[in-house]
Amino acid sequence: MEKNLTHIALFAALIAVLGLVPKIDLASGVPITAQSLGIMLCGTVLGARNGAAAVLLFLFLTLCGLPLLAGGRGGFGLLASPTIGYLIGFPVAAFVAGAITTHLRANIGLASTIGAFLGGLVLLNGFGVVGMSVMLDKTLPEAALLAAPYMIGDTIKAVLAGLITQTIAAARPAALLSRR
Amino acid sequence: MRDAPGINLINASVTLSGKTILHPLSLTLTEARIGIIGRNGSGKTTLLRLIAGLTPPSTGSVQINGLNPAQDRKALLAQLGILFQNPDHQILFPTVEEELAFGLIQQGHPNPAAAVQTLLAAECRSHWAKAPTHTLSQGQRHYLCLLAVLLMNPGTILLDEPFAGLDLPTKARLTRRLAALPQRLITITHAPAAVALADRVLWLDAGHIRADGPAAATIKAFTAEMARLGEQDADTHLAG
Amino acid sequence: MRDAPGINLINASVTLSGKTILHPLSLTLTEARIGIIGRNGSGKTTLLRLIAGLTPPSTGSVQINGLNPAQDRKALLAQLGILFQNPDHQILFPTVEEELAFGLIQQGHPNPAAAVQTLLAAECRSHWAKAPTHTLSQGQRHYLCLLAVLLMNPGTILLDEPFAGLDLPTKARLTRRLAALPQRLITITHAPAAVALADRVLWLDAGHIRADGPAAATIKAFTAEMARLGEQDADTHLAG
Amino acid sequence: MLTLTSPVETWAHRLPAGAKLGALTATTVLLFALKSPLALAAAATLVAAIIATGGHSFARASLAMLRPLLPFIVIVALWHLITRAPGEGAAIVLRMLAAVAAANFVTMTTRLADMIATLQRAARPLARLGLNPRTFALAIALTIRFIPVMLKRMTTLRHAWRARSPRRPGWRILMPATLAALDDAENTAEALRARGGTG
Ligand SMILES: Nc1ncnc2c1ncn2[C@@H]1O[C@H](COP(=O)(O)OP(=O)(O)OP(=O)(O)O)[C@@H](O)[C@H]1O
Ligand SMILES: Nc1ncnc2c1ncn2[C@@H]1O[C@H](COP(=O)(O)OP(=O)(O)OP(=O)(O)O)[C@@H](O)[C@H]1O
Ligand SMILES: O=C(O)CCCC[C@@H]1SC[C@@H]2NC(=O)N[C@@H]21
Ligand SMILES: [Mg+2]
Ligand SMILES: [Mg+2]
Repeated sequence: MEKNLTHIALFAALIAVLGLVPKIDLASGVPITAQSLGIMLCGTVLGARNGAAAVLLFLFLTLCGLPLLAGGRGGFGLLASPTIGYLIGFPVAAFVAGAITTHLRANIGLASTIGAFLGGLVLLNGFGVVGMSVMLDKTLPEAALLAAPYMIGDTIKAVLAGLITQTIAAARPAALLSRR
Repeated sequence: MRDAPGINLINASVTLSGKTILHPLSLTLTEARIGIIGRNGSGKTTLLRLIAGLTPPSTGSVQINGLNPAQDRKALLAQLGILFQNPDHQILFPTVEEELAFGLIQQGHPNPAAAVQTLLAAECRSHWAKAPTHTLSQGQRHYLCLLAVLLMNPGTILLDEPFAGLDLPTKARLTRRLAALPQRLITITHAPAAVALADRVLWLDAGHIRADGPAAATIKAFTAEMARLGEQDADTHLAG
Repeated sequence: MRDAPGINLINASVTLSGKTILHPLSLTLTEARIGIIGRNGSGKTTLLRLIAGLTPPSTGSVQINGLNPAQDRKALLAQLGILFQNPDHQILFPTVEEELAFGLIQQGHPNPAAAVQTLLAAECRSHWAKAPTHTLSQGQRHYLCLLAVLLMNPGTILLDEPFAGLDLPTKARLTRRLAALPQRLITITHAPAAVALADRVLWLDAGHIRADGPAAATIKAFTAEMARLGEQDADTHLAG
Repeated sequence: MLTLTSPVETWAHRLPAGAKLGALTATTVLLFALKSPLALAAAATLVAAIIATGGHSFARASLAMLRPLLPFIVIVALWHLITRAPGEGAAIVLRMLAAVAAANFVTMTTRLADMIATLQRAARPLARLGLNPRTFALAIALTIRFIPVMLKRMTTLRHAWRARSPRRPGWRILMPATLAALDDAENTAEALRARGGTG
């Protein structure tokens, strides 16, 4: 119980810390950010429920006014901004990445890479595209065009998430809540 | 001044989060055995980090054998080794042998694995090689950090509370071993007994040098003051 | 047996990663001042964790005043406080006052904030209240942890190397303060001087109780053995 | 920790957080109901006027917080100029600006502790779903503590690396940092158990 709580808090903090890695601004206004790596890790390391809880905790603090999103952003304005689709997708992506890591019958490195890829890349960008299409009043294919540039970076992040999860499985098996 | 041997601080001070932790210090440290004593929070660790180039001076400058420790990392590696106060702040790798081999690999040692094995065998701790570092006891981790520093054989070794967590036999053995080393040793401690045999002892008090001289004199003054403070029920001045 | 006062270990052992760290122990601890001494890696911290219910016994059982420490956390709160060996492993909160208040809030104290202020004022450290815990020096953090435990006023206090990082005046003051406490104190240390005044001292050696009795006798035997080992150049047996 | 609350005290700082959040919700619903560019322009002007009551430096800080929207505005403007529907484009941009600026106004005039307390109260019905308010408060405090702890941990590990290596660790610090962070969480869990646990 205590362990779930501290690990959830730790990973919420991890997403915030990854927000300090300088982001790259694209013309679309949605940055390329290391924070989506944090979202993936929440799922692959903590599992579906705890991973989603960590992301929700992070979002709660951000909305409350802590400048924890990449570039030092935060506050209620985010709810009306075009990246809202991504923000809504964050906890769902972590949940799915975690569920796949837990239930896929493969070695941990592979399972978590697949989980990170499907949850943190496919699903998350899906949410993001829908969000942009609603907020900017564009059709889905038009909005999808805006999300295309993230694919390369997100693929690298999914592989990295798999590697880190595998390292944890080897060096601190007890900390891998997604596989217990 | 440029190529002066030893450690030179020229008006060096450290300010962190707006608080001056070390007031401008000018020091030339050339003795073989140097002790730095002081109370908790007096700035001992900050001074070590300043000397090691890990905290840049807010004013003034620091030189180790004429080198700038913050910049010439590569040249410095052969000159300066550090034992950190908290083993958790020093250990980088999951197993003992990786931790010990790391410094040797960085120095370009021809056969790090063999050197590590030899060391562990000499310490009767060959069974440690594959042990996970995070399951070692606190004292064991501390000792591991010390072995890692000694293995790299640097010209000057900075030791931050080297004996704090070690048991008596290990401490006795280590004291003999350190005494036999040809290197310059700078030992930081709040327990003056650990530096009783030093050539020179500095007493750091709230970021100032309060005394600097032969071990016997500095330690005597320090111990008297500590005993006086210990009599009181609480700090009357605002320590830390 | 169920409601026996004091700490009862009944054939309790601890095995971690396939290695037996503590061999089956049967102990009844009821004295007011108890010391546990032993070398690095002898299992002192593991014994503390076992008593505190943080590590479950692999065999046998543990009872604190008739309670199972692994389960009745809330009930245990009034009975048992722990000072961890490494302050970084104990501090939970971003600021000093939050850290101190937490235990009181857990105990349902009516006015934690006021109690914290009173304590800090009595310690002449009111200026610590808003200080971020991570900027305190190591010794200062250690002291903070101790204050947090004392504030909760538990019936038994387990202290793991309480003096290891503290300077002499703080140590002297703390020793007086601890001596005056009505509670049961169990002090774990590798430095026998710290428990010279205890009613009972146990010597832990490689997971076994090697001696158990009045302080003077145990400490004498321990010190002699430590001196003997210190003469040797390395451990001949496989310590830890 | 730095928050987005403005150090410039305005009248709105003294209003209760709950009232401000209620007003913000109503404003946002209204903004999304409005379709005409003219009505939206009026609404945006009103929001700007409210922000202006905070004074010069407050208004400049508000403006700075809108900067991340700039790329979106450029894209929408270009798009609607190409498709020859400038009215629709103006409506989208004005709605976005007004809604975000109004929300930022609430954030900037509410202290973090008040905001957390208010939202926690609003979330109280969730207790029935198993979200214990005390556990939630603890999780928030722990997260806020872990951020500097993790940063400091990265620094100490980087220093540990530099003390024994001529090269900077770069990404290689990630592995020891991850493991150290997990150890920190593990130790924190025990410290928590030692002081009565959660709940
Ligand atoms: N980043 C920081 N910001 C503010 N104050 C700091 C920071 N780092 C250290 N300090 C303060 O600087 C003072 C000196 O700290 P330092 O760690 O050098 O003490 P020390 O002499 O090594 O003490 P100890 O014997 O307890 O290890 C302390 O009062 C500490 O609170
Ligand atoms: N999880 C674990 N897995 C394997 N071995 C462990 C584990 N935890 C502790 N140990 C081993 O158990 C032994 C006892 O450790 P413990 O921390 O109890 O020692 P200690 O007496 O407190 O030592 P110190 O004085 O150095 O603090 C050590 O040899 C340690 O390596
Ligand atoms: O900071 C925000 O407001 C949300 C940014 C979301 C960025 C998304 S996450 C998935 C995709 N990959 C990236 O690198 N950026 C986008
Ligand atoms: Mg120090
Ligand atoms: Mg121990």
